[in-house]
Amino acid sequence: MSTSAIVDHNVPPGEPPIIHHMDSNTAYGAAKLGMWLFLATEVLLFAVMFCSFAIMRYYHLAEFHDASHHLNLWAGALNTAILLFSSYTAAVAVTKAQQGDNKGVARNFGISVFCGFLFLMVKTFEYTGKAHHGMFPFVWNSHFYEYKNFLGIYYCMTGLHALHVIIGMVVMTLYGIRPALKNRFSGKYYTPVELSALYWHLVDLIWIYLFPLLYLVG
Amino acid sequence: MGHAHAHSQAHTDSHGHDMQGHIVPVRTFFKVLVALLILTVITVAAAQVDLGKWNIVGALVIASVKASLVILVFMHGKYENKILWTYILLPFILLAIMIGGVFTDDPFRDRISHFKVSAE
Amino acid sequence: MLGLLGEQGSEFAHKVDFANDIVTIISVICTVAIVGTMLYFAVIYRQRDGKDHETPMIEGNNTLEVIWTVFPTLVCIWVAWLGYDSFVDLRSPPADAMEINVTGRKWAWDFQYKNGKKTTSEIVVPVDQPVKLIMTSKDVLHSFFVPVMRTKMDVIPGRYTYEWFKPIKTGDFQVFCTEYCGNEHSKMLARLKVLPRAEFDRWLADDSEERKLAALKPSDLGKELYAGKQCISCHSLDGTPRVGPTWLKAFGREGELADGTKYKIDENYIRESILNPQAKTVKGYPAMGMPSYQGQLSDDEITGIIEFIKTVDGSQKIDVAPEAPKKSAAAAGATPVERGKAIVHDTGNLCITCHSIDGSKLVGPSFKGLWGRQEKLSDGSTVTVDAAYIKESIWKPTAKIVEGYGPVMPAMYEGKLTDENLNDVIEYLKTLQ
Amino acid sequence: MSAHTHTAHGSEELNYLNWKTGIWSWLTSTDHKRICFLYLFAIMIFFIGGGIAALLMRTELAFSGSQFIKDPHTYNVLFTMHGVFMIFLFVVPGIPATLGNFLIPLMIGAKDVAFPRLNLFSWYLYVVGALIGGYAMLHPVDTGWTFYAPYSTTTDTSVSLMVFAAFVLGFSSILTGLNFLVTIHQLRAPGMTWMRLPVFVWASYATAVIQTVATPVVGMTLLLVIAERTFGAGIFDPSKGGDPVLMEHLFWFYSHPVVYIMVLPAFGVVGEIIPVFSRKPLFGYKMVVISSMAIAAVGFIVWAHHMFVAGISDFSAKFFSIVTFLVAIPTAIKVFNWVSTMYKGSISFATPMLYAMAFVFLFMVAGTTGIYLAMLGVDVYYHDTYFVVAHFHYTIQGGAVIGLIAALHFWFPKMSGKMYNETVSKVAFAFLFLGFNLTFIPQFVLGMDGMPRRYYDYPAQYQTLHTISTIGAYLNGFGYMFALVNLLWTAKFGKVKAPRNPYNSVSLEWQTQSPPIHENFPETPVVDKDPYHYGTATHTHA
Ligand code: HEA
Ligand code: HEA
Ligand code: CUA
Ligand SMILES: [Cu+2]
Repeated sequence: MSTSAIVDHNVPPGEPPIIHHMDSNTAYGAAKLGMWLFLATEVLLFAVMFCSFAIMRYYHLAEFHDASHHLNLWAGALNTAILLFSSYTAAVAVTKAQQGDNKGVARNFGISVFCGFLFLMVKTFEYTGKAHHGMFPFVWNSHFYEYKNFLGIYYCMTGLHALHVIIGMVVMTLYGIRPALKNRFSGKYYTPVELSALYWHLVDLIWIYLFPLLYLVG
Repeated sequence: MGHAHAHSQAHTDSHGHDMQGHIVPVRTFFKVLVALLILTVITVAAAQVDLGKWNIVGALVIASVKASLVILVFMHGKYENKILWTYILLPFILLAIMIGGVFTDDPFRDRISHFKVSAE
Repeated sequence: MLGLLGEQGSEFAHKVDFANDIVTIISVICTVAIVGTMLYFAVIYRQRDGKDHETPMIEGNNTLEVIWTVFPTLVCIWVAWLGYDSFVDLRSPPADAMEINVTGRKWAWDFQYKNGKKTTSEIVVPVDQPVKLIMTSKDVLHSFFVPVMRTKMDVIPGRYTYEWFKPIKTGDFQVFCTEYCGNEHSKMLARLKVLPRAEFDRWLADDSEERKLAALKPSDLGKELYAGKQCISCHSLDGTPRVGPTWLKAFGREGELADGTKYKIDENYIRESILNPQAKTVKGYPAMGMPSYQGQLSDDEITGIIEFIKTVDGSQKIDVAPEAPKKSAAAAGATPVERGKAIVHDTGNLCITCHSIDGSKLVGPSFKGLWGRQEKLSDGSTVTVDAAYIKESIWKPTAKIVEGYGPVMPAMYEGKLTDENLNDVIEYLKTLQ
Repeated sequence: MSAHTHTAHGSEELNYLNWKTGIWSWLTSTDHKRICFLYLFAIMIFFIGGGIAALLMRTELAFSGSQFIKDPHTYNVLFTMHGVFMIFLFVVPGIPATLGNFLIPLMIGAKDVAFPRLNLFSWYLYVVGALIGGYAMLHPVDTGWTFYAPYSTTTDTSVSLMVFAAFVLGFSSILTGLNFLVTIHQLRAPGMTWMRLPVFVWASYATAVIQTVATPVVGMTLLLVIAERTFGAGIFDPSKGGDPVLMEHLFWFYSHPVVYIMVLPAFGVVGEIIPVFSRKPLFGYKMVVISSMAIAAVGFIVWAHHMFVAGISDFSAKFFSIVTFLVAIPTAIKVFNWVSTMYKGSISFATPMLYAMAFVFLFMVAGTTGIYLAMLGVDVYYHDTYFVVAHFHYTIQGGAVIGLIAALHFWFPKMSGKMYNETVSKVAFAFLFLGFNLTFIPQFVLGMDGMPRRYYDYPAQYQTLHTISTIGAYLNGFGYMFALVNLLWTAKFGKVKAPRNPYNSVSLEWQTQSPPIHENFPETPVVDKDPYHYGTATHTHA
């Protein structure tokens, strides 16, 4: 036993890996609890942003109001729809994994990752548009000086969120799509699919709040 | 001690003893997706009407409904146990505490009040 | 009692010291009792022969748990009250407190008195006179700590905070900066001199060089700005409502905001209203009525305006200085339309503060589509907007009021604009269809 | 306590320390016991570093006027370095990541923590954070450990790097906490019910909750400081329309709970030591457990007591003052229960017990001075004076660090398999205890006289007390050195082998061999008793 790996994936496809210090039920519960705890920390990371947003909005109400009209509402709405849809496919991927449909997992996660790309593209388009008008860090146009507080927090929030989108895409690819292509999952073992999906849902969840706060009510 | 020897842990808090989590039919997910999209349309529409401070309240309420749907259905929250729910809710409670605590401050800042004098 | 905090220089110092004494006594008793009990147990239950002796299997006792939950709770309630009560005193300056403006900067304290006298690193106050320090910072956080007075408050850039005390003895006392502020933090000291009344008055009136060096006293600076920065066009000094609320006896006034919440006019309220006018709107006044002065006024100037507002009691009279029509406005552009446009958009004339050119509703009717429009007046009649109507509206703004608007436009254009100017304006308005 | 703790089939000699050798086997080990040592090694570097900074500061402060440090900037750098090293790099990972790592799996009868590789990854994150922090010290930061805006957003030192280091360290802390929570939930041995968990595990559980959910807040806040510095996000800097007090709120939202990250595990340690050396069950076990959770919970709603004079609203100050008193109550419950445990005991005074008793005294001083500071009118006077400095050194050093040292002595036989020399360790204890009090009691008096903190130089009237404090600091430092060198020397050269259970303790970690084998227990233990089943007479209630 002295050379044992902690997690041994050397098992027939569809079987859970052998973990040297716990059985697979315990491991599943542990992984899920661990993931939810991690999501809790992510929510609290954003909590700081929401709290700052609330205070800044309190002090700069009119400015927030005006400035939010400078955001592209339709880009925001489109992105919301994209993320909701990708969240849906991620959820479906879990069901597929539970049913042992590895192709389904790869396909649905694939769609989610693709949606992630779309989302980022729209965001890039928005950012470059803003930069063009001098409403972007480092290229501030003094004309928009009074919107700086709103835009500052807008970039912090959406930037952090975009970072999470990227991480989510990587996670789904590495822990969902890749093993699924090797028929790794089955009704007995689908933990990584579920965890990646949970992460992706969180990304969606945050956006559900960001969209109305930033684009609609300001 | 070989690998095959799996130790059963007595008081694991994971639900039950089979790995099988709840399988949610794709149809359910689809219904929720539709509901989410409709709610999105409603938020956008509601924001076009000027309701004063009710705009933000409304937007947040709708967002919370959406978030609940995602947590309950997409994230299988409906089928999770109490302990998991504790940790699902904890960050939101803390967020509320944080905003609540900070808002005991800013809106009540020095209106350079003379509360002893003005109380007379 | 115990005199732990040293000399008491202010009226409420004894209250703080009392709270401190009580908590000290409680703490010492608790610590001695608990540690004493522990040592007592340690001695009498020690292993005398180095061997375990028989011990009872005591796992707890509910009565005791209740006792030692309730007892500290009661103690805590008491000391919490002591702290609370002394704090209320510390935060309740009497209305007749003498106000001194304090500015912290890296790394010195500046003080300014009502009569304009300025000092640095030395603050002089009369004994037995409540003093209220109204404080702000030029750069980073500082904190104004006067140990003998038992009071301390952070000094924050962009905001005012205050602290107050009533000195009860004369003397020369230490002031520290107690918020870390960089290299010379430990040298950011000041002296507080408490003088007998007569001596203080003499000191204050002293017209020595400091006084001459000092520029205008703040309220005079504020008075100049009142006219110079166009406050005058919207805020009266005699109580008449204009676009904005009057400044007559405004300081300390309370009332209701448009959203129903209460407001009270104090330093921070004024500051906010100047820099961020849309944040709060007094009920009955237009929401977007005032432009922001962010970046146009320095902190000293804002302080000046605040001080000026504090003085407005009806005795002040400032007339709109008849200014010659601005050259820029009169000369710019060759065509009447261009000249009119220049006048309308000249910030000094303030037209577009209240009238939009894109049709949106501000304080006054929009200029867009104005020419030729049928306006319903508040008395029920209708008029067609023509040259005569426009001229009347500018010379005598309150003669005719369009329904849905207030009689708020200032009569300030007499002498400021010529007839010729007006014709240009009308030509320009015609183009805004 | 456990029915299945017979020796493994192999030789007694094989244990987690020697079953693999070479530096690489340590750096890649996922064994929670080895990771404990990795952490111990790393945090001690920073303890010594921070300690040296402290001694330099004390030397400068020994007399009024500038001594050997010629410019105030250097002094400011020193206390920033001292604070950052001691808090972020030493005491926060302090007990949880070292003893928590070593003991939690042993105490609950598991083979390892739930995610062993994540555990190792946390350590590497710590190292990365430490390296970044060390690198930032090349252009040293002078903000104080609190990083208040707008000073931190405008000073031209490498604040961004330093707060980024703190962010990375925060992530390390989060992952450790998360790991422990899952471990305690999922990996308890058969029969190890929640109410049979040793109080140290409970304390670690409460700590882990705070680590997991409070740390992200400071992480994000510090990132916003970076955003403010790099592109002027306008959130904290008043000249850009931000609110510096908001930054303070967010900072303390974490940094108050963090003080319970430091002290709760120490509470747990004391709760383990006193029953063993009194041969009595822990008095009021259930209340001790509840109070740990209560402290963690209440700790989240009191943060603004650090800001009573920061320009927050009076209403806010009043609210936060009142709730602050709520933490005193569960803490009091703990203290009373520890002392009552000794009642009718059979008490022996091994070094760990001396530390535990010292802890009770020191923490009483610490806690009651916390009460002074929670009182509004009184804190207005004490805020940012040496009274606060003395308060938190009593809590952190008298509490958390003494707890750590106590624990290192108590579990030393288990960890190293050797017995240290009692006489030497008691002498070290004496130096530590006396030196510590000599350092910080004068600082309470200084605070009462109004001496502000973070002062490079001070008026001559304060000199005598400062001089005494400096002398104390040297004694204190000598005590630490003595204690640590004693342990280090014993671990390396000690001859006396430790038995499996030198103190005749009943809790699970003592039932396996000393030092334990790689996977802790030869067979999964089955638990059927309470963790403090001492007391030889019949079952009675007092
Ligand atoms: C381990 C760390 C630790 C711990 C446990 C505590 C515990 C407490 N602290 Fe402390 N504190 C710090 C670390 C800690 N603190 C630090 C680092 C700072 C300064 C940071 C900085 O500015 O750099 C600080 C600063 C600080 C302040 C801000 C001071 C200021 O800057 O103005 C306050 C104010 O309320 C405070 C209060 C308390 C209270 C009420 C407790 C309570 O938890 C104490 C409760 C315990 C007891 C009361 C003892 C047991 C009780 C009994 C036996 C019952 C009988 C007694 C009574 C009823 C009185 N602390
Ligand atoms: C864990 C927390 C911790 C610890 C342990 C200490 C330990 C000490 N601190 Fe602490 N201190 C803080 C946390 C801590 N401090 C914090 C957070 C601040 C606020 C910073 C700020 O304002 O931003 C502060 C500020 C602070 C000040 C105030 C500075 C100021 O405001 O101007 C002072 C002044 O005396 C001081 C002194 C000391 C001393 C003398 C020790 C001594 O007890 C240290 C003794 C230890 C040693 C000397 C190490 C010796 C050990 C060895 C040498 C071992 C050798 C062993 C081997 C080789 C195996 N500290
Ligand atoms: Cu100014 Cu410290
Ligand atoms: Cu605190």
